[in-house]
Amino acid sequence: MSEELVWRIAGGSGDGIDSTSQNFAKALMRSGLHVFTHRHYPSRIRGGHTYVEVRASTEPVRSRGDGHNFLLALGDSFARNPQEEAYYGTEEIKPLAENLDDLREGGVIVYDEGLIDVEEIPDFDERVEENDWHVYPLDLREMARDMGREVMRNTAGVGATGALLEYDLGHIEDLMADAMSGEVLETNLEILEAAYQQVDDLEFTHDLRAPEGSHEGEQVLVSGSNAIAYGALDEGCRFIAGYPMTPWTEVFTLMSQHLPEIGGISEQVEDEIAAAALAIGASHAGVKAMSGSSGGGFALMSEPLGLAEMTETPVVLVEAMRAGPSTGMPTKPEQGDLEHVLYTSQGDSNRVVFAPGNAAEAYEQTRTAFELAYDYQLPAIVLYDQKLSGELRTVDESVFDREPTPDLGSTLSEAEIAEAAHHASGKFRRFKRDPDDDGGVSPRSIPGQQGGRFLATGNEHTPEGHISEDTDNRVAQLERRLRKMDAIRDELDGRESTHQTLHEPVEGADYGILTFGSQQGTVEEAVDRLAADGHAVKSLGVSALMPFPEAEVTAFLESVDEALVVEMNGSAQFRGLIQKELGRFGPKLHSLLKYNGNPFEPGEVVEGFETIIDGDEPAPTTRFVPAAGD
Amino acid sequence: MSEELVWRIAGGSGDGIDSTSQNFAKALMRSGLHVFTHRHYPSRIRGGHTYVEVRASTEPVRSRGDGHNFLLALGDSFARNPQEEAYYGTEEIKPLAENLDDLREGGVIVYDEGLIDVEEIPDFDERVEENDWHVYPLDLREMARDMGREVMRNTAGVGATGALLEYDLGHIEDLMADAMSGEVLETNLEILEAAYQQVDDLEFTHDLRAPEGSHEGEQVLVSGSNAIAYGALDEGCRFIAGYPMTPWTEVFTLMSQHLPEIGGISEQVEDEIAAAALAIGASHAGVKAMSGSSGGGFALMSEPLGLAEMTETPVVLVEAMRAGPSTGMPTKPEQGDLEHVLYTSQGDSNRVVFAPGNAAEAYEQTRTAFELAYDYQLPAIVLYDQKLSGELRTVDESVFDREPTPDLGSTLSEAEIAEAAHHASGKFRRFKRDPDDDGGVSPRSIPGQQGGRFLATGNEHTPEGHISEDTDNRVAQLERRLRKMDAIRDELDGRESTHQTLHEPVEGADYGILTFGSQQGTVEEAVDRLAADGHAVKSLGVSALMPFPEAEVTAFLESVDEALVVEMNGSAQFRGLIQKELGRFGPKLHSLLKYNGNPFEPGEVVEGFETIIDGDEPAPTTRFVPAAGD
Amino acid sequence: MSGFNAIGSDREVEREEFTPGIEPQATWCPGCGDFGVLKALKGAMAELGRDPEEVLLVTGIGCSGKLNSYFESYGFHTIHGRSLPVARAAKLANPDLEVVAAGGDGDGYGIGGNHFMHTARENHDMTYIVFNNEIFGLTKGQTSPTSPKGHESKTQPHGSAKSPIRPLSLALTSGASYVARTAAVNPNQAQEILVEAIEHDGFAHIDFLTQCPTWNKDAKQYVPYIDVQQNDDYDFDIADRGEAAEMMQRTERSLYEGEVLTGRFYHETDRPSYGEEKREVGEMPEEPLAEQYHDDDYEWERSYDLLDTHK
Amino acid sequence: MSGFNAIGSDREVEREEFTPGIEPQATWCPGCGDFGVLKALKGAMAELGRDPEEVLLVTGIGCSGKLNSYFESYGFHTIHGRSLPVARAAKLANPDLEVVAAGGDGDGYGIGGNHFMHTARENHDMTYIVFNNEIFGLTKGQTSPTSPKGHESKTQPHGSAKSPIRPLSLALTSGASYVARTAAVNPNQAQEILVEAIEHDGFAHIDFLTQCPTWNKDAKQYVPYIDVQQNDDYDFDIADRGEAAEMMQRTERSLYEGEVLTGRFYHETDRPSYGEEKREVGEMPEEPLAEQYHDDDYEWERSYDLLDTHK
Ligand SMILES: Cc1ncc(C[n+]2csc(CCOP(=O)(O)OP(=O)(O)O)c2C)c(N)n1
Ligand SMILES: Cc1ncc(C[n+]2csc(CCOP(=O)(O)OP(=O)(O)O)c2C)c(N)n1
Ligand code: SF4
Ligand code: SF4
Ligand SMILES: [Mg+2]
Ligand SMILES: [Mg+2]
Repeated sequence: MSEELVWRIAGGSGDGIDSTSQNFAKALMRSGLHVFTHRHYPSRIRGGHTYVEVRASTEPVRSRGDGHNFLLALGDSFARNPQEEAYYGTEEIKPLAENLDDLREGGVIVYDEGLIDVEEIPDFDERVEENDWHVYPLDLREMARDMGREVMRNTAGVGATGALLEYDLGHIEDLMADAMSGEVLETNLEILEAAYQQVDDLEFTHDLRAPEGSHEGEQVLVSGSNAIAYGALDEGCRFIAGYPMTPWTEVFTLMSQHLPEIGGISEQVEDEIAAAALAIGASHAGVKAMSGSSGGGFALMSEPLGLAEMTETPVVLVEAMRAGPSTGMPTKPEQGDLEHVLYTSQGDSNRVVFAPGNAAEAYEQTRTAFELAYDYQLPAIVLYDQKLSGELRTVDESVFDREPTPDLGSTLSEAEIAEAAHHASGKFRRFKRDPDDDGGVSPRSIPGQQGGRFLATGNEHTPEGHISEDTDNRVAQLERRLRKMDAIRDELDGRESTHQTLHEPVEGADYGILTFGSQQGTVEEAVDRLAADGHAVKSLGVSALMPFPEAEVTAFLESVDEALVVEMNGSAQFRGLIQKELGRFGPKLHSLLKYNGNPFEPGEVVEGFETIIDGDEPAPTTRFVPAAGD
Repeated sequence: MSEELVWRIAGGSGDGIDSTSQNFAKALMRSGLHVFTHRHYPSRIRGGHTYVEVRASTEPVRSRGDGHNFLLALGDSFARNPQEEAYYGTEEIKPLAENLDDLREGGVIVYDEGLIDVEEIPDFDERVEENDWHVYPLDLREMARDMGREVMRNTAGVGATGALLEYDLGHIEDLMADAMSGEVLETNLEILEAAYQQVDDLEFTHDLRAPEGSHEGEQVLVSGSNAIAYGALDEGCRFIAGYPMTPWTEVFTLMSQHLPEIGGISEQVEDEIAAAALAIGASHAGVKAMSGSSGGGFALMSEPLGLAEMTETPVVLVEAMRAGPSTGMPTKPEQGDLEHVLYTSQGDSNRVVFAPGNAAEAYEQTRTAFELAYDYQLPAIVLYDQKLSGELRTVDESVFDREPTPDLGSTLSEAEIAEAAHHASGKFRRFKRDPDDDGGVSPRSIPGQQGGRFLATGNEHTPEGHISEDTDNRVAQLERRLRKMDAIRDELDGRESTHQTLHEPVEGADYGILTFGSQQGTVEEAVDRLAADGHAVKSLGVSALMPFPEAEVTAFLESVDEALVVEMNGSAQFRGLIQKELGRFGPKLHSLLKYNGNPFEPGEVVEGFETIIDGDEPAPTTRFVPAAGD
Repeated sequence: MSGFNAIGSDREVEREEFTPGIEPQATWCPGCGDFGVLKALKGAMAELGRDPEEVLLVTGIGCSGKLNSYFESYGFHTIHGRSLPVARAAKLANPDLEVVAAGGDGDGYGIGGNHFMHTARENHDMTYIVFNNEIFGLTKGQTSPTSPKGHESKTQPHGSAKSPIRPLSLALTSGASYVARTAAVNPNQAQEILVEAIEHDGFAHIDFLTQCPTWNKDAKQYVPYIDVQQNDDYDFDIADRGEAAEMMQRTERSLYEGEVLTGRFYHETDRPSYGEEKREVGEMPEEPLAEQYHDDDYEWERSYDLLDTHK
Repeated sequence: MSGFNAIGSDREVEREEFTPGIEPQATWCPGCGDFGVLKALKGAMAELGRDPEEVLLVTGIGCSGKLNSYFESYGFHTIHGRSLPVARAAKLANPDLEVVAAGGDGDGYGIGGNHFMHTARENHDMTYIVFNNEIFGLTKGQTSPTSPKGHESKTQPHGSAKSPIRPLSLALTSGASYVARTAAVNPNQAQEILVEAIEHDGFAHIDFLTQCPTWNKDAKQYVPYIDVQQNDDYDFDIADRGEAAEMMQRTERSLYEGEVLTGRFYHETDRPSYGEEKREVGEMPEEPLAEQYHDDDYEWERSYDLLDTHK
């Protein structure tokens, strides 16, 4: 762990914490390190405690760490005044006070003494002593005000950080030069330099320094949202309709910025029902289209989602989970929408659902979602969460070095339509009950194509699309649609690389950890630690949720004696899914749940696992639910 | 079976088939018989083939039968003209042609020869011969026209039925006198009489006669929708908001007719989002309130449903399933919305779901739904389907002889509020994190009550309702809410009569059949037949779906070697639920699915069961899915 | 070469080409006003020489929503209240399509009211026909947003306490650039108005009075009707928002007093359609988006070339 | 005896009674117009002598939706766009409550537009405050339905191609019986208008201009504003629908030209509220429904006595 820096910058929202941390992360990447960030912020525009953690290491990092080892506590310019009876307490000191619990022993603290009074923090000095923290109070606000404007105190903080870590400021200066110009740039550079100098003159008591590393290939710093947007663009998606909602807004915004530039269309509409309906309408008219939302916004898409299933209109929806139910905690991650996304909308589900485990998978699986949606003519959903959405990490640039695949899947050209089956009246048999190809897919036509006219309807329908309640037709159509799910499962099973990620640092592990989506990296890190401690444990990160990878999960579960299912919700939805799909293994499946608004830390998974082995207590932030019948 | 009449009346929709059959059913009830009806109709206002089956027996009947033994085929006044290329074929003959497949050997046919030409029905005479059918062609239209108006031909058909069954017309005449008056009544009575006489003069070749029976207690003829509405009224529900949708409209209409009369309010609003939101608003303001819908309408309630969960606002929603996905087959029953209703809306589900098995259970469970919703402050859903909604059956009047229970559950009076916990500012601790009572319920106040003010919000919140993202508060509130589910399960488990119906005609059965909701009676009849055939089989009809009755279902499944799960959908959702909840038994659970738009007939369940035992083929209208690993 | 050769063929089209071989006879009740819409639409499309395969008819759910079962073209029978968002996206995706949306008064002014308002304000280039029978037909006769106050139905047994909405005024206030009312009993006017609406470059809203003899028996059959353009008593300028507004109010009120006023109420010719506005600001390509997928020469950008900002 | 003794106490109320001890300081950004609404509402309720516990303040989601976190009364912070259906049902359930609904322009005119239209048409007796900052505040500055055409935001990088909606005209067309616009920068007028709106028996809609210095920096701060009642240039009769309509159109237009017109635009005094209409036809009890549950003498009917029709 000595080769790792976990730098946390804390302040009020609206104080520029985000962009400052992003620059610092990028600078570290440019210095040859692997970087991973974790954002924590309140549902409030100005003020309210927020932080970003930047973890940097010479080795690849796939998770936040357990706590941090460097805290830069800025002031909160929008803190509410303390007042008796007010439940929000002294907000001004939160950037320091709220971040001490997670600070590792021997960690470094820099705080803005211009804004934060440590006297107000109970037992501050005792805690510093106890934990061997190294504290550097600096009047950052003053430094910034002296040379420029108060808001530039973040820059002073970064300068101080550089000095304390003996980290060269070159990359940071370059990045500043990219983002600003003129007087603003100059003043910032001055402040940066001055802070560095001032701190450099101090006597250091700590050992922590910025690690030094180098990359094998060129790296890019991307978030899950970037990756989803890029996956969509590379698959030829040129239409998005949406309505803002945290955290889905990130993908929507990225697409809205890119699409007009490359000849596509983005529509911000009146609500999410309309958003989904527009995506369906655009897809029907022959464009690769997407929409998406979070929680309540996705709930509003339930009915259109079913329309896409019944009319076999390809569409990709992304769902960015946040803590629920209802409005919940809008800026906090959770994995509580799993069942909702799998089953919402009346009738049997007929959709694809992927939950990528990291940015590279988000790119890859968004592409696969489009591919399957357009090949099999159904909605495909990319389910992720506030964590994956915003976390930046270094990814090999080569991951994106792929050709675009803009084709429309199982769509016919006019020439092919002319050859295809028609009703005597000339109507195209868009929904053949027994298409020749396997997989239940009946190729489609697009309005405006000659000879392709048909009726799309949410009612049960004949091959030409006309409404029908004939029992034989019903059975044939429903079975054909459901058959597509089996075909997709087969297709995915047959691929070289699956959507499940097995992590097995030691051979012959007889304990397993299962998780889905964004917790994959954290679990893997925990597995590594457990393996290092001599535990025979391996993990499976599941991304394909519907159709469910029965064979893979069965094989994994058969190979272990007991397994821990790690997920961020209160009712063990993913464990429930495994049990539902496989109908057994319940007696070997323990759950480790977390739902306090923060994602798992690797240490919590380690402790949760030890509960099975040693009967220890799990971390107090998590809940352990033993297997039934144990 | 000789003591059973299954009379089917068929014609065009809009031709009064419904009311005619209802009268006939009631007459049979008045004659001392047990009656059960089954409706089949298209999603079309006028024309389109429709029928109603009235099954009457000296013994209690809990299902439709296998086919019918008396067919009254009227004309379809709105039939489309046959025309080349038209896919709808000769609609005029459908009332006869479409109902022959289900007519039992030796059955009786009366058809309107004024409108139906049997020449157009392929192999009609051969089929009659082969099946030993007894055919009485009558010009019913002519009879009606002669004495009154053409539309009164239904009456002529009933008169003919009476004569052929040697059934005294007295009750029918009484019922007509209740419904009509003046000239219309007179003409109808004349036609009835004339038809009776005319047919009475014919030579009968059939043996079938109306059975004769008598009831122990007074009977009433009620549908599932009647029962749900009565359950709601008796629990003190005085507010309903809704938007029409088949088949939910029936409950909505009944409530809209009753409520104003007894001092309540019904609101037809702009859409289902509003409908659910109104019910929540009314409940918040201290009224027992409900809403409901079917398929797509319920999908629109997803987001408000979550709001009720998070704000702990009691509300009862009913969901009337029809064949999906999307608009599907609006007038056809299916049980495909199970997963949707259990899981729709983001975040962990926190709701009660009951699926009653028959009218008496619908009454009972609607009451329980209100009771639990108001005691535990959460949404409770009554999940039923187009079949249960419209089927009329004789029920002991005593079932409804219960006192109303209008109390508001865990709601405080002003005096109690004064004693209860408050924040220093005077705000009521509406959402205490650790209420003294068990079960996680924190008693509520109602706007306008002195000392009870609080904030209800869909965001995570403090005990007073203020928005909070504090991790400890989050964990405490979420766990309290989830705890309510366990408390409800315990409460239901502890009751004398459970919501599950075990049917065990022979002791020590080692085969089981499981079903949920409206298929219960059909499965029980199948079990009786199988038992009569020497099979050691029993059934469990499950009504409590959430919280799931783990103990009961586990005990049932442990007691059998293999089980068949019978349900009306394509993806075995109920079997999936069992597997999810219990995490085992998958290897003993076979599925029998039906999704052609018609409910199961007992014979289909018998055949499906025999597939397990003898490896026979299931009925072609159903799909058998063997247990995994078999 | 276009991927959509049915578009813009500009040939002579017979009205019977719009009659589907599969369901030539509609299942609407005898005497239903919906037949009138079907007839007028077939007539209008033939008059305009539209090829059935360049037309996309998007409907909602209701008796009215079955229109595209009986009209031969590309069709999308969507869900209740959502025809407009589906239709307008199709138009954005392929502006060369002739897009018509249609549905009932419940569908369009009830559950779909918000889409009506927002689609009108955006002035999408399409035609929207609302079958206004003042009732929910398909669900068997409940009060609709245009049912008159006092209207009795199964869900409003004592008569509706609600004032009806004002469909024409709402369209105008929201931003529709062509607003008309016609009636099924007036097939010639209906066809003329449909032709104008389809030709209009912007959002054209037609409130189409369609009698429902089954559930709205006591309601007027919309006769006698008055064409406000044909009658000297009504003198107003359909290009003037203020005058149009006043005339609409009067028309809406008088319907419930038994006077059926029909005709054109508003026509704004210089307002750019949404597609034009969007192209103008550079948020929509010149070539129809749908054509890109059939254009072998089209250069598809890839994300790899956008990675600079991440380095 | 009533079960709701906070209602109708008619005592002297201090405005500070409406300040919650839990969150006395709002978390809105410095300079946010939302503070103005809070202040005016506290003032109005105190002026009217309403007890905090007879008030139900129902909000949507947005910065604006947090109003009831900072206003002491019974509160219901619902979901985005749905404050009106929740609020109007509460009013039907207990007409003695003082019901106020509030939310943002996105909340009320965007996603909640249909409820706005239908609640206005039904003329529910309540007050509806729309915080119109011409932006989505809470989600960080996207274009809203009242953002001016050309407005640039992250989701509309080239400027919005959409014309804004007309909030006052929509309220009027839909059926609101009291319509006003005020501004956060004008606290006296705001309080006066709120008092009138609360006292009005019917649906009172207030379009409340609330500047958002964080995301709508370049937009005007709504100064200088003109009170149309105070200024001789604007002479119209707020009881006349036609004159009101014309004045509203002008007001809506001029806002985007930099002229901020505020004041009362429409006031219809004789239109019965929905509750009155519903009682009139016999579809609503005289006694508040909510009181029945606290009335020990109330006779609860039971279904057993309704079974005759089933025999
Ligand atoms: C979400 C949803 N809610 C309700 C329904 C049921 N429904 C079908 S059509 C209809 C209304 C029909 O009235 P209208 O739109 O006026 O059409 P009409 O039948 O009169 O032509 C309703 C409520 C539905 N299909 N979907
Ligand atoms: C169904 C749904 N969609 C989207 C959101 C996200 N959301 C929260 S507030 C808001 C809009 C805020 O704008 P406005 O209503 O004008 O309120 P303001 O913040 O400006 O006061 C949005 C889109 C949500 N909470 N729920
Ligand atoms: S119910 Fe009314 S609207 Fe529907 S088809 Fe019949 S007449 Fe037409
Ligand atoms: S973002 Fe705008 S509307 Fe929201 S609190 Fe800040 S200034 Fe006010
Ligand atoms: Mg209608
Ligand atoms: Mg706003």
